Amino acid sequence: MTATTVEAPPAPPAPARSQRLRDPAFWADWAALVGLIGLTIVFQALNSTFLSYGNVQSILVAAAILIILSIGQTFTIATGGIDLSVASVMTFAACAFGWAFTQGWALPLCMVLAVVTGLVFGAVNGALIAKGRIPDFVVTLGSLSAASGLALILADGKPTTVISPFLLKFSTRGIGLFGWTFLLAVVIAVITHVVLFNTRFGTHVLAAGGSPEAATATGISTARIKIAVYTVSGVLAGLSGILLVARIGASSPAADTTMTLNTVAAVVLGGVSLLGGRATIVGPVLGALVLTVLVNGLTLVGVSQFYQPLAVGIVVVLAALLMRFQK
Amino acid sequence: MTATTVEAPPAPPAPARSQRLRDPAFWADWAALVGLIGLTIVFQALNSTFLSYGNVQSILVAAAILIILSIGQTFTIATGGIDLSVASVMTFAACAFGWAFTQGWALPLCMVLAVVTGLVFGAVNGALIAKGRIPDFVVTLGSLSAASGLALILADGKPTTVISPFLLKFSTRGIGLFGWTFLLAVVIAVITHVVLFNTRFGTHVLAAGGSPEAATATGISTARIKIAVYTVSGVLAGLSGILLVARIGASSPAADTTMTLNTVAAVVLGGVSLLGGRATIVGPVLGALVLTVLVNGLTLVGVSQFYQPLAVGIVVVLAALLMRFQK
Amino acid sequence: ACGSSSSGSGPASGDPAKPAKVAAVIKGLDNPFFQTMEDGIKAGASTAGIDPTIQAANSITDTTGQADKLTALAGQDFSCYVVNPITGTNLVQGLAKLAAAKKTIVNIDSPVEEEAAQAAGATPATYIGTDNVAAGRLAGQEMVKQITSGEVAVIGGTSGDVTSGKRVEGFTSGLSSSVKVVQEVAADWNREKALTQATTVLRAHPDLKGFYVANDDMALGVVRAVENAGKTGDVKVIGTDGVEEALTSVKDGGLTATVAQYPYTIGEMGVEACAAAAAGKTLPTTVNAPVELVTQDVADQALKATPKPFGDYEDPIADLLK
Amino acid sequence: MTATTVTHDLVSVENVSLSFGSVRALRDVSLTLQPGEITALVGDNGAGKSTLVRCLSGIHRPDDGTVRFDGQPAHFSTPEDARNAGIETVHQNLALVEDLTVWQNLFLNREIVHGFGPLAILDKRAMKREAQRMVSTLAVNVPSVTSTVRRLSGGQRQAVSICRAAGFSSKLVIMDEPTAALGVQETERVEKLITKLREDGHAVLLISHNFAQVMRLADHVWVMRAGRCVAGRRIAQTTGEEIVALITGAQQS
Amino acid sequence: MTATTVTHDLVSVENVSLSFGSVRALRDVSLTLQPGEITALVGDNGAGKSTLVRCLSGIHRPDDGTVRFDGQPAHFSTPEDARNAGIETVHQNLALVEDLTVWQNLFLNREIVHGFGPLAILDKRAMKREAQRMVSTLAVNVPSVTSTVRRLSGGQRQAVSICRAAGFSSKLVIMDEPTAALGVQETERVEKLITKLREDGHAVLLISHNFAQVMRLADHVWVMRAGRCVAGRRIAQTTGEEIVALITGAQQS
Ligand SMILES: Nc1ncnc2c1ncn2[C@@H]1O[C@H](COP(=O)(O)OP(=O)(O)OP(=O)(O)O)[C@@H](O)[C@H]1O
Ligand SMILES: Nc1ncnc2c1ncn2[C@@H]1O[C@H](COP(=O)(O)OP(=O)(O)OP(=O)(O)O)[C@@H](O)[C@H]1O
Ligand SMILES: [Mg+2]
Ligand SMILES: [Mg+2]
Repeated sequence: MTATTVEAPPAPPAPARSQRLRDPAFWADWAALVGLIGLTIVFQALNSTFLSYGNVQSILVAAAILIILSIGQTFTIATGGIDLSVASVMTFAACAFGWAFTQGWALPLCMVLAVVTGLVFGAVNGALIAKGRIPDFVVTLGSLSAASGLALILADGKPTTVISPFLLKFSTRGIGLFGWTFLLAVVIAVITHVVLFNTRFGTHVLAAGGSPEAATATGISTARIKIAVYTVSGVLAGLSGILLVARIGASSPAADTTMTLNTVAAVVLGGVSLLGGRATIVGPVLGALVLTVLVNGLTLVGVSQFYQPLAVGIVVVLAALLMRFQK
Repeated sequence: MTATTVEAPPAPPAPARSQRLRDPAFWADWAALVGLIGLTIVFQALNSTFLSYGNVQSILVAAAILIILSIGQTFTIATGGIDLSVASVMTFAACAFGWAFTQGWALPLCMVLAVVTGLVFGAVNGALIAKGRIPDFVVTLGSLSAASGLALILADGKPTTVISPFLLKFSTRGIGLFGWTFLLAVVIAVITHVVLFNTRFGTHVLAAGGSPEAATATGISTARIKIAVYTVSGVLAGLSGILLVARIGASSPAADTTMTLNTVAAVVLGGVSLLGGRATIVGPVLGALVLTVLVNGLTLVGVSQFYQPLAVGIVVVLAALLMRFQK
Repeated sequence: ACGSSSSGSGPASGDPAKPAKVAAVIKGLDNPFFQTMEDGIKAGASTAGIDPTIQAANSITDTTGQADKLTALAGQDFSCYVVNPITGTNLVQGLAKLAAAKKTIVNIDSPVEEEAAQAAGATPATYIGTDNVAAGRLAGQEMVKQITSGEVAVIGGTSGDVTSGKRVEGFTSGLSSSVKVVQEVAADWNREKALTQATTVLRAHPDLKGFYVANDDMALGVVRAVENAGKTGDVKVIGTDGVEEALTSVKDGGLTATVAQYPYTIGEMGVEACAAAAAGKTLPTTVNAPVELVTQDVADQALKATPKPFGDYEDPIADLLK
Repeated sequence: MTATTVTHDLVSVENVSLSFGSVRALRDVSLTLQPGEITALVGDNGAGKSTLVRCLSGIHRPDDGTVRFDGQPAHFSTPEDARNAGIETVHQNLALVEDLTVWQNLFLNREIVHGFGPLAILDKRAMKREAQRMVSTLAVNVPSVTSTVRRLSGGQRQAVSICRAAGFSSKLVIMDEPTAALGVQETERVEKLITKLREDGHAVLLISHNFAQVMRLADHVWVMRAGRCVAGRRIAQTTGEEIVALITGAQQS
Repeated sequence: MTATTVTHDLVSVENVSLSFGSVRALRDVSLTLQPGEITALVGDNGAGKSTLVRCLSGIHRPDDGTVRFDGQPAHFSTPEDARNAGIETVHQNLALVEDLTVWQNLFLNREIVHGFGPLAILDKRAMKREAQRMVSTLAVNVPSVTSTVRRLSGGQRQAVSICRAAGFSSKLVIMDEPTAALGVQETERVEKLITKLREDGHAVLLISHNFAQVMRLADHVWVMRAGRCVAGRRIAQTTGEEIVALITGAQQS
């Protein structure tokens, strides 16, 4: 019984290409990319050091943390959730690292502690959301607060200096243009891309986000998926905590609240719908780069600090306007 | 042709009561209320001044701004959107007020300017979302940044002192237990409640949030609704800007970013779904009170600064756990 | 519940035998500066035999939150309130309440704006603190001493923040005509942002000679940026606050200098002022808290003395209590 | 296949085309609807029936071609335009707001109010009463007009949709598979209702996969296949077999 | 009305009740399904048919009563349990994920993978090929298995749902109004498919408002009315009229 009756929709002439062009995800990626290219052209025109080797290198290194956090955020958003606690959990993980370091733990152990801290926080977030049936927004808002508090308590409100030659090298060296931290972010992006599009787990994440009822009806445990994505987000936040410590040579309990909003902005600029069910990894990575380039470029060009927020706002909206071309 | 065949669902014994008990919104309201009562009992037990006349009075006054902003937020969330710019728009409106005040404008004109500022910002938000078809989150994230920038530019980065006997009275006096600002918030709550549940506009807001396709199919212009709700949110932010100036005696361009998250938390704690389509006004008002009582109570009881964020986080999650009883 | 036990904002009030009940409302403890201040308040209180209630804003931009905390405490039975307002006016409501209840108000660190105080009908019994403008000026003068001429950049806190604004204002006023501020950026009091921004600024201005940074936490990030660019020593970094980590860095040759403002002493004096007022003493209207420039040669001394000043300073309030 | 006498047609669709990306959902569709008649539209799944309906009710705009309503070219850019012109539609995907109650859905964008302008207050009592009456005419067991649509079974929802379209005076009522989810009794009632609409002078456009029903009710039938309108027949002059043959393409035009 | 011989029944539902708030959707329902038979479940809108189906497929848990599957008491707490036990369901609301492609939906939670455990990588090629085959057996014009479900017409979606349930070996296939949205040809194909499922030894539970279809396909029919299972008949021993009478309540049990 072959498909003899496929008359209705006239066979699209060049399925592969034209189909990709009709795919919303493609256009959305393209939007972030266009934004990135547009900004690059503008900034390069205004200040020729923008595309200098050194500046590109620093942009990539500066973007690493945001990229990693945004990837974690992508997973939670793909299930229709949101993780408002990423930045605070990162801060807490960094403080845990700092605490262990001052206790004289070996460096690898400190790192493990940071990641485990993130993991535990993420898992608790996920469990409360899935088992407690509390909205994602509220749970992670709560843990935003709780993680900040724990960081303050653990660090006694003071930054802890962490001097380690290894970390210093890790945060300042790399291969050519690409710092180690940026390369780590790229590796994570590649792995998560494969997970999202080439494993059962990834498909189930998208299904649970697209239609929880349908996913449940086919036997997917949406609760387990929720726990898993928040754990992923937590682990990546823990990892970012290590990068943060490496970058500034200290762990500081003062959380950067705008970082969380930036991760969400990166994800959305990357064309991922906040309603869940559709996601890419490339998009959020590009989104994170757009935001980093923006700050770098505005400072490089010497835009006054009062005009910077205005410029950021306008660029974010303009970049998003490109997404209009999405279906 | 009367309903003779209504055999299937056995007539519920006491429709009015039992139906309300099955109504999720009822349970959600109840959750915020239970949270409020629970906190009150705990704090009163720990410190008997909690329920003193003076303290209740200050709680109510302190809650006014958050209540008003949360009401605006409720409208945007009811359409499935979110307004991340409320706090920044409030700040900008306050700066506009301060600027006009130093220019020697009459007080009523300054107030009008603040409200108009909020209105314009809200309308622009709404227009970009509806006409530009950009996700709510991105547009308002952009205008969060833009409004902060404009506030800095307008105020030249410095606070402007606004000392007016009228404003001082407005923010410190009232009728008995109820400060004028709280009474204003209550009046706004009553009006918006009527608008939401007793006008065509309110029904259309809920319809547009619940199912944009269905709303469109019946001829409701979802674009117009979007513009309207963001305008409402903007106007209320502008109004809050006046209250802010009255409260701190100055307009300061440094925005308080946590305020926005608090409005969303208040709305969600009030049992309003972030997916849109369902809303109450009472809920968010109670949610805002819960958050205000929490800060007041923790301060009063003398919980250490480092433990306060932790306590807030835990209480927010616990309060939300009550919402489990929602259907 | 409002205590009527003590009254009068002046020293003439109250029962001299009774120790003061002190409440302190300070700025956000997310910054070590204010933690040290809290320690100072506690230390001062324990010497005076007082058990103080200390509250702080959630962050250094939390103006309304701080106001709420003061109003919450204002209704309670304290005789003396130590306040460190985030802006000159944000505590006006609470102050009005305090004035109505005739409580003693001790203003530390950031001054309450005169107009606001008048509107609230409150007169702080004393103001103890250093002008942030003065602290900034010290940094500016030191910068001139270090580089004599050239380009410098300023890394401020959150845009629009009052403290940051004052320090930067002071810094600029302390510069000579041969030193030019080429760029001013905001790093939101965040070390990582300061690092990122400073890296970019160094790129934009390859000839940059120095950075002034509005607090030490950020300054340490800037030091890292300078290190990463391989310009340690060539680019001077001057911070403000004088926290321990910064003093260590000065000693090790990372940070060029920092302007130490001794929040510890300010806090200590604040409580002592309350005790003095309760004892019926007349407080001086203004007390200048010590400010010291810490450079490498005095870093050791400063580290040893921290959180107290290493040099001598006047303490008129301690004299009152003697 | 153009309209015979333009003056008489209630609706005439002329050479309408519409594509979604590379899917050409409608290709050069032309057909007419007579006033006071029940016209059926039949065709396989994916033939483009619902898409055509959405063009008539203002949800989609044709890429090409014109639609005339009552002799005038109709450019409905929004569903509201179509509704104001007198076209009510029961959509296949129901178009109900799940979180609103039955009565709110019935009166959506047709609310009864006290007072005028922005100060108009909803007359909930009247709407509930009226809704109760509308629902009871269909004999469907809708638990209560104050319950939310989310709680209703598939057939109950369908009934609410039909009530809404039939409950307001209009020149044309379009029903996209109105009885697909309905039980025997309910189907009978809906069929009666459709006949009654015709008696009252309304035109009805009925989409149905149920041939018995089409043969029973309709005056005229149009057949669509793969985005094209391939044939039109008076019911009196055709048979179920012929229509099936037209649908499957076994018989050409 | 309890099961006659427990050992032989594939499914036996015993005194199952379920309420949603004050709506008693199921009241003391008892019925049995025989292996290798097509059993029909009929009843008016809101009679509780879909609710009963959801109890069998693990979405709802009965408040009261027991369900036995293959002789064992079955406590399906999740749809996965039911699927693992061998029950596939075509839900009335379709249960498709709109943003996933047709092949992803067909293989949802049944993905074909290379490798084992957490390192397993999807075999997209195999799934697409297999999906193409599954879809073509139903002769529905699904544009392409790589298009997302969002783009499909009502009938096309229904076809995907049916493919999914029929495509995996199972003991019982439940179909909740599978042909409601389908055209003539497609309905015919689905009916053939149902008969074929029976031939292959699967049991089928069919919910339908189409009596002709029920009489044509089913071996046994159960009638529900207002949450109760009011009668059961062998098709051979009943008539369409009797069933209608049972549904409407004109005839008691
Ligand atoms: N929004 C859309 N985007 C892309 N393609 C669409 C869209 N809506 C419909 N189509 C395609 O257009 C064609 C016609 O769809 P339509 O819904 O009009 O069919 P139909 O005749 O109503 O079928 P059914 O009887 O199954 O309801 C289908 O091939 C469908 O895939
Ligand atoms: N989730 C729910 N919440 C509340 N009530 C519900 C829910 N699901 C179903 N009901 C109610 O249970 C009753 C039975 O619904 P069910 O969907 O089982 O009917 P059905 O027999 O499948 O009808 P149809 O033929 O119209 O699909 C209806 O009165 C319906 O309103
Ligand atoms: Mg259709
Ligand atoms: Mg059903």
